[in-house]
Amino acid sequence: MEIATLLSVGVSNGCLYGLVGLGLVLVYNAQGIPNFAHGELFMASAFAAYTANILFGLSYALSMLVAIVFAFALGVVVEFLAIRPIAMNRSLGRASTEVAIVLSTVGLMIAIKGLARIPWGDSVRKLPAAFSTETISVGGLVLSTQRLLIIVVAFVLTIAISLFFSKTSLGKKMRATSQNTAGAMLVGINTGHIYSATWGLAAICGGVAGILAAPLIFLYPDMGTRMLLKGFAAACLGGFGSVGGVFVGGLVMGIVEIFFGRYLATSMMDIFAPIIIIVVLLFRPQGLFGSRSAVRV
Amino acid sequence: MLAAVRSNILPLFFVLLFGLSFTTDAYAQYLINLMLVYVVVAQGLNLILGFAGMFAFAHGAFMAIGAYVSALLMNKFGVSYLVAMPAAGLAAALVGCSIGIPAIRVSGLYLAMVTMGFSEIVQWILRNWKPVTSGTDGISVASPVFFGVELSDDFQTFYIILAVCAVMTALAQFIIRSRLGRAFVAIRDSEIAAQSSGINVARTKVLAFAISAFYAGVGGSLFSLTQHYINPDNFNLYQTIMQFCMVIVGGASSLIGPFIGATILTWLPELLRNAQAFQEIGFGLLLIVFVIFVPKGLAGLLIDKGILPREEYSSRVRGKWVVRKERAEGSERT
Amino acid sequence: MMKSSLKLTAAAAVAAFIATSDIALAEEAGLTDTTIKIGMIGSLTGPAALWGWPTINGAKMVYDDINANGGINGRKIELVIEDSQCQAPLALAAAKKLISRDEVFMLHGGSCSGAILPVRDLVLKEKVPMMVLVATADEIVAQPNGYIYRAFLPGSYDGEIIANFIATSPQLKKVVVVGNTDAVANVRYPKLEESIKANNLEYLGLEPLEVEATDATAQVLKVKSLNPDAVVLVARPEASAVFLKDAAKLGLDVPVFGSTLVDLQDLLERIGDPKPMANMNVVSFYKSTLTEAPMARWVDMLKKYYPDDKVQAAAFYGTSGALAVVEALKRAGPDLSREKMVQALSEIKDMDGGPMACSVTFAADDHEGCKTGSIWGMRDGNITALGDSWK
Amino acid sequence: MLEVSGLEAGYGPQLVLKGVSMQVPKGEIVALLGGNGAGKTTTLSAIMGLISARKGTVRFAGVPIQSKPAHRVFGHGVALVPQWRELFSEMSVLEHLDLGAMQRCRRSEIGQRIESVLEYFPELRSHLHRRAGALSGGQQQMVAIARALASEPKLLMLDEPSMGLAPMIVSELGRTIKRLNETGKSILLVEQNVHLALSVASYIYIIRGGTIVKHGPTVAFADERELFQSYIG
Amino acid sequence: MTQILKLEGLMVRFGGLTAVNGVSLTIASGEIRGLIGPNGAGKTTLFNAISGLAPASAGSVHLDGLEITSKSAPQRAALGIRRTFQTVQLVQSFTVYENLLFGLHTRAGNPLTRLIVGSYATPDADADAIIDEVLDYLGMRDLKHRVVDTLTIAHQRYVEIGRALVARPKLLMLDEPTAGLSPAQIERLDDLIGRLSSDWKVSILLVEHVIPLVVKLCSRITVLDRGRVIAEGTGAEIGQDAAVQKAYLGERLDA
Repeated sequence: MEIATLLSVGVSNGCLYGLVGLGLVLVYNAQGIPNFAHGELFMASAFAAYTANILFGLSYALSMLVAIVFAFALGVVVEFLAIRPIAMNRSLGRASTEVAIVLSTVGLMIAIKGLARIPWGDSVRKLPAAFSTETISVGGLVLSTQRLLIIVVAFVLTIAISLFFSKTSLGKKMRATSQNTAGAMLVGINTGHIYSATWGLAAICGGVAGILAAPLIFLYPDMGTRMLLKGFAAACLGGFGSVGGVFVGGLVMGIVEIFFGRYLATSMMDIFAPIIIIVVLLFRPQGLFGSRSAVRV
Repeated sequence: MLAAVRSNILPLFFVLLFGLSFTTDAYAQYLINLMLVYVVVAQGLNLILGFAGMFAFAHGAFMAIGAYVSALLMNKFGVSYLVAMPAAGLAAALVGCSIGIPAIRVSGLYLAMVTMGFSEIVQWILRNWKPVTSGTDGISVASPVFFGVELSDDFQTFYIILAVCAVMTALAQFIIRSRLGRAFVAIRDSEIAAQSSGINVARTKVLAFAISAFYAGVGGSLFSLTQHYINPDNFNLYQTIMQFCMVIVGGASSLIGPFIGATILTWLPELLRNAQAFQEIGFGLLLIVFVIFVPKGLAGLLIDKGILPREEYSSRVRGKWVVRKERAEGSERT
Repeated sequence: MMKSSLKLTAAAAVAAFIATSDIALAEEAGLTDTTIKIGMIGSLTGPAALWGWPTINGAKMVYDDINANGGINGRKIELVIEDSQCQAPLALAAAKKLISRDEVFMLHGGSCSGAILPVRDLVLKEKVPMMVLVATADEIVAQPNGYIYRAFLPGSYDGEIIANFIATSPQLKKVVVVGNTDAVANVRYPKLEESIKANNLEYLGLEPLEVEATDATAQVLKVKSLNPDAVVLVARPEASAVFLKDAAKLGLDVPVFGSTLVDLQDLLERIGDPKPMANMNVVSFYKSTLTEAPMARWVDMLKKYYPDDKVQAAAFYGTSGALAVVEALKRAGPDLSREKMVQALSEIKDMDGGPMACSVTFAADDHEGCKTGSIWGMRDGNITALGDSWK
Repeated sequence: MLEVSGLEAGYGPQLVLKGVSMQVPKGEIVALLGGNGAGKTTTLSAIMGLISARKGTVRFAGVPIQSKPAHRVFGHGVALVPQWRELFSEMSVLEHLDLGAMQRCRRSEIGQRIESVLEYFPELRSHLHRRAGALSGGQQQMVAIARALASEPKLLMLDEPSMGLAPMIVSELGRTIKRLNETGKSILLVEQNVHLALSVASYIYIIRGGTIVKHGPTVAFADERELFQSYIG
Repeated sequence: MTQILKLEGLMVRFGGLTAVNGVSLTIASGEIRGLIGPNGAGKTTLFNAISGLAPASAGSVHLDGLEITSKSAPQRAALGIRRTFQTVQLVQSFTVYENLLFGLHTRAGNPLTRLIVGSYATPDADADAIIDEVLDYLGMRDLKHRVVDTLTIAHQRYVEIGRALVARPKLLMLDEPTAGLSPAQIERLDDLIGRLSSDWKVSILLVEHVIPLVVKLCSRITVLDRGRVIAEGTGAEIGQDAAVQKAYLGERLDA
């Protein structure tokens, strides 16, 4: 029973990590950079949901929708204002362009956080859960409805994104662009638009995680930093590769972390993500499942 | 006269600061000290980021190692500050090596993530290894004693900090003008050309890590002098980001850059004490605006405009004014 | 465009240098015939801003009230408020600015222990009287110390009070501690562990809980497996709520004792469900809950001067300090000096702590003015006073 | 169809094309020949908009396209099969065709387009669902050409399509190029296999050092020996 | 005549691709050897294999009688193999002088400091004399303190050659030195390369696509196609060689 409980919580945490990691991977595959502002997209979306739900009194579902649209828009705007001007600057070499973009995401990370503090910095806020019954009991196993929602939404979203990449034309264009930018231009793809769309979609992944997590945790401007690390760890485990790989990476991360905490030392839970990042990147950069050749080291 | 000022701007800056120390109050003196400490750390970051082109995201952690090692040596073993400070630098350099050796296997942006993970682990150790670091309670740092005189206030520590900053600046200049400094730039601009000219890339990268960490370690030790008390929060991600801002705003791959960056980023928040709410946003936007519009930083801008002389990368050329605006005249000659 | 902004920056830098080079020395700093200048330091922005303005205003309202009623011995209190962002370098800069630039008479500040600790040395060296605002680390006020005072419950006493209280229930033998491992929580552990052992209770260890924890399943299950009789929860409100919810869900059914980091009323609002709170008890600074009569005066005062501020637990943490400052200023008389102020502070005995449960008593060699707290518990869904102090 | 005049382009400080002028008439196959580093690939890149022209004009069907980015040039009906193929290694053959078609036709027509392209490359039919990265060199070249064809371009530019292919496949390639031309497509062929170029093209341009040094109808280049000399010399 | 460079059965594979497939080649001291071949023949990979940037999968490399197959690129550079690159690889923000100092990186200094920090700590003493000599030779003395990115491509190529020359290499490898130059510039460079080997007592391996230049400069030419040596001989011999013609013009088609 205890193991089942741990598993259910680990899986739902892992789903959140996977979603955050997925957003990181999308941007990484498109532009070759880790997005340090990703945690802030997570935070901003949670606050967008809060605003819609509490301040404008919209229903949870509707607030979620508003927040997703907001996340997408934020991703696109951020790409347009802070990333594209650098990516388009041909006078820098490839390496310095990447460094400049990373620094720009670092700048975004603190700027967005600072921006969020103006309306939200004075106290900790809470978003009510999607369902009024907080827990249900299945054969003695007590499950939180919000956690079930997280698992369901994360699974659905991961599958939807996989389908999006394999079935829709925009998805195919995004894959094409991340695999071969020159090739993408040669089939008439406007790669600039694709980068915008990638950032938008990445923001949605982070945003959905933020919205789902919001009722479980409390909302405050610094809530994104911790998620960023966990998302990085999930992405590393997944090898910065496929959508499914990252999702599984997140699950592994969530499950191992909680069992580690329960049976070894709870104090290790804080440090688990950075250890995973270091160990995986140094000793198995292709992740748990990837093949060596697919790695962009 | 003006040319002499321009080409000796750093020595003049030190002289100016020295002079100011006779007229300032404790508040200004403290900020000058802090600024000089940040100059040392930013120089270290600049060596690895600006000159060697490696994205190390761990200078807060290296500072922490320096600060704690020197504080513990002084508090627990009664070691003189004169010994503790270089020891702090060496300890940081050693850790820098040990993270640098495996980390050179991953390039560019993976390195950023590995080093960021490393900083988190250092933070965790500082918080949890209580018998040694006292955890979040922090440790207070004794004032250094030289020949029986305790240097406790900012006016007294200023002389140590100024001297160390000057020495470290001279050392940075020496490095930049030596084969090692040129090797840094070579691996930044073209690894294959570097290798083909006989430069051992792996060893150069590890050295860059070690030297950079050494600067951060010494900086951390000096930092503990300005604070008299250190705790893990002093060396968190925010500290690392501050250092990045200083290097980028001041000018990466320029010796003067860290001075400009540290000056601005130490004084600006103080001047804007009344507009506190916007400080974080300000830092963030400053970083973005600089990477987009002034990628070479203020020092790069001043050099490109011919206001400051180009910095030399060799010790044999003295007083040669190589101004970048020469591009205009007859570069198409063949 | 670029050029002009460059010039502007250069000008600003030069201005900063020039501005810093003026020097002046007054007879007794910060005093005129009609004003007393007091410097306040708090974390007004940044991650710890939650503890910034609310606590500052809780102290400030006392000064406002005094000024509105004619001041002290003909002098009105003038405040200079500086931000520390909960960062040591900035707190130190703020203190130096207040002392050497603004030349304040005394300081009333500190909302983060880590940030304000470096200020201690400075204050003692400059011989500036200082009242601690809300920082709880024992070291700030520890002896030897001629100038720094605190008029509310210091962090370490929390633990002692909780341990003593647990010991009054003979059926509670084994105690486990769950808590954050940040600075605010850490200052409470050593004394807590010591007191648990001193009361012949069995100490089962500390289970860390992340400040930003999204769930506490691992901790709750671990605690359950240790089979304790009581849990001491030293965590911030967010993490405390997470733990309590998971504890209720996973059937951890033992009394939980919270520290002054949380407030029962506030927790109840956060969790929104009395069930997980059923076993919860909390040490509090205050005489009563915010809605009861003993606090009414202070709640009204806050509403009068800061109508926009939320009436929350943190709002009155700084109040008793301000009351002690005012009392000492009165006693020190019109011929005021820093030494007289310190003298007057040391002579305060059994002063009403205002909103605080304790009465404030200082001595020349003991600057912790407040040593008692109250314990509150949920009884039948209501917040109930369980007693004053188990010191 | 395509008129290039006085085109100058290069990379960074290097000027590679120093004034290239050439034309591809509608429905013709024109070959651009030259030694290594003569500027053939750069010419195609500049026409396609992958690198920006510094001077000169490129007109396609009368419309100036020299300052347009690649995806806009593609929209006008110009497709380039690059030397290094630039396939999406993790995507299937079908997806390549899909991507090639989708920017220039309605959704409902894609299937039909793919079908018509596959008529030229029946071999690809059995590999439609394989990853492009797993195909042989010849098959990859087919995918690259088929991807370009799926957009039904008015002008098809081929950059050394025979490179790395076995002789038999090169002959096959020649036949395919001819068949494409018979359907009315204009083709600009950059080739190092001079025999292939001679066998299909109606007009030849020879480029050396970034300028066109010789051009004329294919018959004028009948003597291979002489061609070789002018080519490498 | 001694052999400066000897390759035996050299192979370089990347994954499944064999870029250099069993190349054997000897270059005599003082010789200027031409290396030509169509695109993708493996010329640059062969250069990388000789200079140590691409590890050999099989075969051996000897420099001046010493086996260097397993030595790293910096070690080979120290032993006297220097090269230039197809796209100029200079530090663009450095002056000509500073770029030339790279060439002296491996120069022996104090053995003790060498032991501790490798060659880094060796002072640049008497570097000026060597650099001035090279710059005078290249006719670039007046550009000594110019920043490289203000120079023409032609001058940048001279700087690359100068960077190699200051080390007084045994073997100098030039990778398409005329790429992107005007005919007048090519002529001047051509003249320089012709003098280099005797003036600096260095053997030269020259990859070029301007074939007449190769024919003019090199007594012997090696032709590479698909990673193999398909012909070796004088310019005239190469010009008559059917295999070479086939490599350049392609297979005759059967259709």
